[in-house]
Amino acid sequence: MKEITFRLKRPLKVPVDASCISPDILGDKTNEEILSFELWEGNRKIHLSDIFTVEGDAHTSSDDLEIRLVGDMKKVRRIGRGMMTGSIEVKGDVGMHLGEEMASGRIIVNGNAGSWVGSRMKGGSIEIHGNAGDFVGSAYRGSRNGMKGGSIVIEGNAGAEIGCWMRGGLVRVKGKTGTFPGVHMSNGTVLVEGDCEGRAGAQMTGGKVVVLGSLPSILPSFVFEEIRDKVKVTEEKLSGPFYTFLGDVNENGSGRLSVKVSSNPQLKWCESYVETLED
Amino acid sequence: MTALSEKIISDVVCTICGTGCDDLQIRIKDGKIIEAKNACAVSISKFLEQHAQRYSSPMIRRDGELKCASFDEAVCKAATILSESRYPILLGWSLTSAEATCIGVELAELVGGVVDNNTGFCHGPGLIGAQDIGVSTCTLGEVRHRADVVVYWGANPIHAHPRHIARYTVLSKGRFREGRKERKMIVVDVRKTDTARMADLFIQIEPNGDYELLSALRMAVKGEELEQQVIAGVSSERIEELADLLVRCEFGIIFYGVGLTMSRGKSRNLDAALSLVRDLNRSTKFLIMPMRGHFNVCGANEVTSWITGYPYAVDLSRGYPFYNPGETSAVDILSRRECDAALVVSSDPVSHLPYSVAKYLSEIPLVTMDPHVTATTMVSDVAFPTAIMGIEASGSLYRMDGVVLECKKLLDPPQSVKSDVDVLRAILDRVKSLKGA
Amino acid sequence: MTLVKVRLVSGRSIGQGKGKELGKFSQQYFQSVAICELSSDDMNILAVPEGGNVRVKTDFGDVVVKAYTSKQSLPKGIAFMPYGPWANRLTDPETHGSGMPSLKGIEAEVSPALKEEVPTLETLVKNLYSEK
Amino acid sequence: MSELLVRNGYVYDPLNRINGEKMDIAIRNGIVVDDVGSSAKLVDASGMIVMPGGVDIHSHIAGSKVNLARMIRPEDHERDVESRTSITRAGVGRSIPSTFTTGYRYARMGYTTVFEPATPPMKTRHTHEELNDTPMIDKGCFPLLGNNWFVMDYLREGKLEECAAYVAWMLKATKGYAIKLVNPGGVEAWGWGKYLTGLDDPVPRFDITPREIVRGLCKINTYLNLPHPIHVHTNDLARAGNYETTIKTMDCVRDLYHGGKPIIHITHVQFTGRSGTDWINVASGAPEIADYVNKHEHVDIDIGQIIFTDTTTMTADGSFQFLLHLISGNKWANTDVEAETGGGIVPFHYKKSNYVNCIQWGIGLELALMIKDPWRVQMTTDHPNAGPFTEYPRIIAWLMSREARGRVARKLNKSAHRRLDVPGLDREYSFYEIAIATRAATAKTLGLKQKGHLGLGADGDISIYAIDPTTINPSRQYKLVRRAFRKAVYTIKEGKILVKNGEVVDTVPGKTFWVDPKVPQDTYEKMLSNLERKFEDYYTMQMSNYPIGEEYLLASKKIETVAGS
Repeated sequence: MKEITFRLKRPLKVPVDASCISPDILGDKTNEEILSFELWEGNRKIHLSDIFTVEGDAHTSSDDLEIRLVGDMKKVRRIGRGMMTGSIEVKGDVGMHLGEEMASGRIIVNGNAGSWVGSRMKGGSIEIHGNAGDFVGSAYRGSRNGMKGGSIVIEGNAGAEIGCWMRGGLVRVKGKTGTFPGVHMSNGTVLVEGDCEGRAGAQMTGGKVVVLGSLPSILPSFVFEEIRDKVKVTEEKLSGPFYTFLGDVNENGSGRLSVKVSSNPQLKWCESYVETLED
Repeated sequence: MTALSEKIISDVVCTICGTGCDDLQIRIKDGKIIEAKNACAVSISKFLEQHAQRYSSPMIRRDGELKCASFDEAVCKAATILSESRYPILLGWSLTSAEATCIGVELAELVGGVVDNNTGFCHGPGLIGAQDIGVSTCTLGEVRHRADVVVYWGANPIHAHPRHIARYTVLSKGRFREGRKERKMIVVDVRKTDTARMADLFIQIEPNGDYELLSALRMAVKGEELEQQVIAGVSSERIEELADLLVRCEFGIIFYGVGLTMSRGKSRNLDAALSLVRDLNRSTKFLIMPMRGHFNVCGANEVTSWITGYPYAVDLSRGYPFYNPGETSAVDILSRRECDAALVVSSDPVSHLPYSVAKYLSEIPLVTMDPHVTATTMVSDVAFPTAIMGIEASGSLYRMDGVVLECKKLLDPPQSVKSDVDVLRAILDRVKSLKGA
Repeated sequence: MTLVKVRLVSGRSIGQGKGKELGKFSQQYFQSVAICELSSDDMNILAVPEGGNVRVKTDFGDVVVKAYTSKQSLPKGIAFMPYGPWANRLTDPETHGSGMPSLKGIEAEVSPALKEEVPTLETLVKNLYSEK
Repeated sequence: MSELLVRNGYVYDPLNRINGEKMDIAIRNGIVVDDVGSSAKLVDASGMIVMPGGVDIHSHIAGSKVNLARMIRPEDHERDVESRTSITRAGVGRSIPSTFTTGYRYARMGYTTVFEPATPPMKTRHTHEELNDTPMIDKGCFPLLGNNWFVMDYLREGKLEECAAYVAWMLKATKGYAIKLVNPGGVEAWGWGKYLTGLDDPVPRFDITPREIVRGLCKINTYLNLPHPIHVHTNDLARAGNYETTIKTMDCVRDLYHGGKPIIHITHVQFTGRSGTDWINVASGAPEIADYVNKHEHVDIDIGQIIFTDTTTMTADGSFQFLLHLISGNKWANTDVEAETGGGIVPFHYKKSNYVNCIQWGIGLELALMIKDPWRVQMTTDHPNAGPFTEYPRIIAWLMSREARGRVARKLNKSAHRRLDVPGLDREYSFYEIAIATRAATAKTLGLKQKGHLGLGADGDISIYAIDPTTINPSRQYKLVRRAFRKAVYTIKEGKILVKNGEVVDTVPGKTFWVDPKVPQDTYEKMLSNLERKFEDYYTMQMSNYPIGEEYLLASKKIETVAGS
């Protein structure tokens, strides 16, 4: 395993497109070659050397390459785009589209990430030890190909519409999330360990949304199914009990929404339907 | 022309809102408009008072103050600001001609900027919704001829589109509908507005409850039972009653306003509304249309789409069009403080956007074009006075249903004031020569 | 201190539309836009006269405007302000990735401010935007 | 005076019966002439094919429907972008390219003339705004008249001459080129969410049938001496077994033919060439249609060939589009236009694994191969409905090579493969026939006298492809053919070199063709007073704001005709 470290030389203001920062592209390159890679800073083409210093040695195969990034890279977008191997570790915040279309490998961020983390991701893993923006593991406008595989774990909070049009894999948020987790998802799992602002599972056709914290209300297009003791998320069995709902009926969906009973006394009305079932 | 000349120009297109009335009769005496027949109250203000708060010379900020400058100086300064910028934003385009927007998009290409129109903070959510679901829509005459159910959702046309109801919907007379008595009017709003008072059925909804209500309505339309008794402040019986009206109509339409696009859920509210309308087409004819506010915001979408493929929020910084609202939309770019210069054309974002966003706009090099003095022109570095489109300048506009109307020039603009097209072309040419050098 | 909690809705009104066409710095625009409409219940709690000044405050800012009882049957707990520079002192720039800021249904507090002045647009622009 | 000489190419100019002769083509001031001076710019075409610039008769490239498709399909554009250069504008591509990109991509393939085949008259000002922004090509548009209220009212009342005067007014008002019918009567029914079946269902509340509309407009077309016959998208496009309706539509105007040019053009027949009774047993109706066309000279068609790819379907046939949405589950847009027409959009992915799609693929090719007269079967994809126009070279290869077709056929859905005739068809097009199907025949049926050929007086629109017809065997070397037609070595427009080696080197705005028919004054005035009386009842805009001024077109090219002469 060889490491290469990029340190940001100066503060950034306008967006920087850095899809070249990925082990697949930088592997087997000399530092000189790496520093001359082109990227966009706003409407100017610059070289990596204009904003980064490089330490270490990338002169190894991509599989063995670990890229480290240090600095406030909130404006740096598309790091690890389409990456198929190796790993990236970031100390500091990163911008949008981190690990877009990533297929394999690993990205760790010790800081916050912008929106569209792991959009259209196919495999591999992303860990954010901080907060993430909106549309984690999602599709882009007009397309239905959200995240298909792999896992994204957010230690902090995430924004709205995580797992939008998701088709597989796992998005796990340990903190709070905004509205519409799992909107239009067809497969895979969205796990929200903290509170969710609402509208979980909206228009989902399949897959699983699990909320351990509070969820203000259940959409009218979900029908109550039962109270379950445990819910399985990948290999893990989460203990409940959980209210489980089937939906979104409006989309003829067979998705499952599970909400932890103990965090959600306002959903007690469901229990009247349990009795009806037992009658 | 004699000093006391008087003339009447008919079939004038109104340049206020997306309703696109084109039957105004304008009487001009001594170079002034003295009467606007068929015009609504808002329109009369515009046609009769267009001289209020104008300015006639280009201005450049010097030593912290805006001072008069020659047109060439101002063009030179504007071109310099835009071509030196690494990420300029070119914003507005809703109160100008389609021809001006065409030049604006080319300017954005040339300076490597983001071209965005007011759509982002009016009906952008409807476009994003349509990108997921599609949209079943029509021209306004279809409604006039055929509609027996008209829903206004989060829209208050009596105030915002004063002639909409009479020209196109419940009060209009069409080939297959006699008028009010053959149409049902439904209003969904958080307030009992003046529009709601006209309705046969008014549904008062809790603020931000639109998505829930739409989901419930879709359930009811499918004939599914609602488990919850009250949704978004509306009883399930009432929702079923509404669903029944929608399903049983012969031709229905929902006109939605910013009450739906701005409330919580934004594009997902429209996702649900567009889905509802689509579902209804399995059993009847149903359509939906946004109540576009600015008279040519629709045109800005059309022009931007045919040149770049995308209707708004188009980032051309890398030489090709890229679109991702939330990333490339004006409010987001400004609130992340990313752009380093701006051109604002016929728009007043400093008055109309959240404070922190407006404040940033005042901090960066700013070029404005507007017929009137506004909060935005006051904080600009270069300000061009421009002719009022539809009064002092001709050009085409797209009304809310996409029908194009050609505006006439009725009067000459104040001395030395140029049209948006002329100012933009001058800036474009100057940028071209700067880039070529 | 007397205070009511409301959800603030902003939108178009015919007065705002007409005033806009007369000029953003016109008296008509000021009179029809620098206002907050409340339910009669909330007006009674605040005990301010029609057109009396109130302070409206949200997480994003605060502004003094004139209060009126709504003619559009506002339910208690809902306040309405026309679009414009005064309402925009109070709105949330968050777009949730949609491009659209949050302008409707914002939690706000309204309190009487009879002794304070409603800022004119010129004052707002001069005082609140940075010196160039 | 600008002069250009294209030297030593193998020229295919079917309208002048030139079949691969090695010769020079001279152009002076944009027009083909006998000879030019020694200072003329030289273009060396030795060892290459020279053809007139391509002429596309049916391609949805501009207008409200196309633009709505662009707006709602960001996912179509994102992976196919064009950056701004010092010569060209930025844009996006794939199935619904932006306007500038549309012009560049046609030019790169050697096309110089393209017609937008469906413009809602009321929204045609929009169509022209887009055409003005579509450089490189000459163009025109066909206003939709088959569901127009005035037309249906006049025809029901039997007022044929007044209706003709109205059509003349409409063509002039919209700066339109030909009469387009889409699902005649059926789109009006779709205004109520209803469907018509066949040619003889009465249109709700109008008391007229599709047959009467087709016949009426066909008579009017002949009477007005319009350059192009009525351009018909037949009824029943949404139904299996619709080939019968297609044949019936052709046959319903048979008695109106008195020799000469065909009087009806049926478009994208692939879509209305299905036999069978439902979607399960759908089969090709191409043999029956081809047989009819072979026996009747009053009709010509274009094929609307399917390409196996992700594309965007869009037609004025709103009812069909809704059905396609129900079948595919894909997003659906609908745009009805008052008193005139409708429209719909559904993205669609044609797949080789899909039985129906495979049958569709076969129908298009069977039509092209079974209709004997190449002048009456033209190559289109109904862009972007059956596939983007950028895929034309693929179709050219299929037409020229049985092997190329066979390679695709082997991968088709098995039961579709069994039921299609295509795999057994031997016919292979020659370059001469390709030149007919892509230029000469389309220009001829469009009535464009100066297009589609390289005779004296023709526009100097030339495409040059890197194929040596004396050495190549297109049947085997179809990949070379495909590659050559993708990127012209030269595209020359009115004597100006626009494309060199597949890259745009210069741009021109291109002209817009439209037709101005003259009708007898008294009939015209009678029509006009009726129009003035009813206009405000039918439309939500003022009559004076409806017509589009000639100054609105960037470069107007008017064609005048006189009724009855």
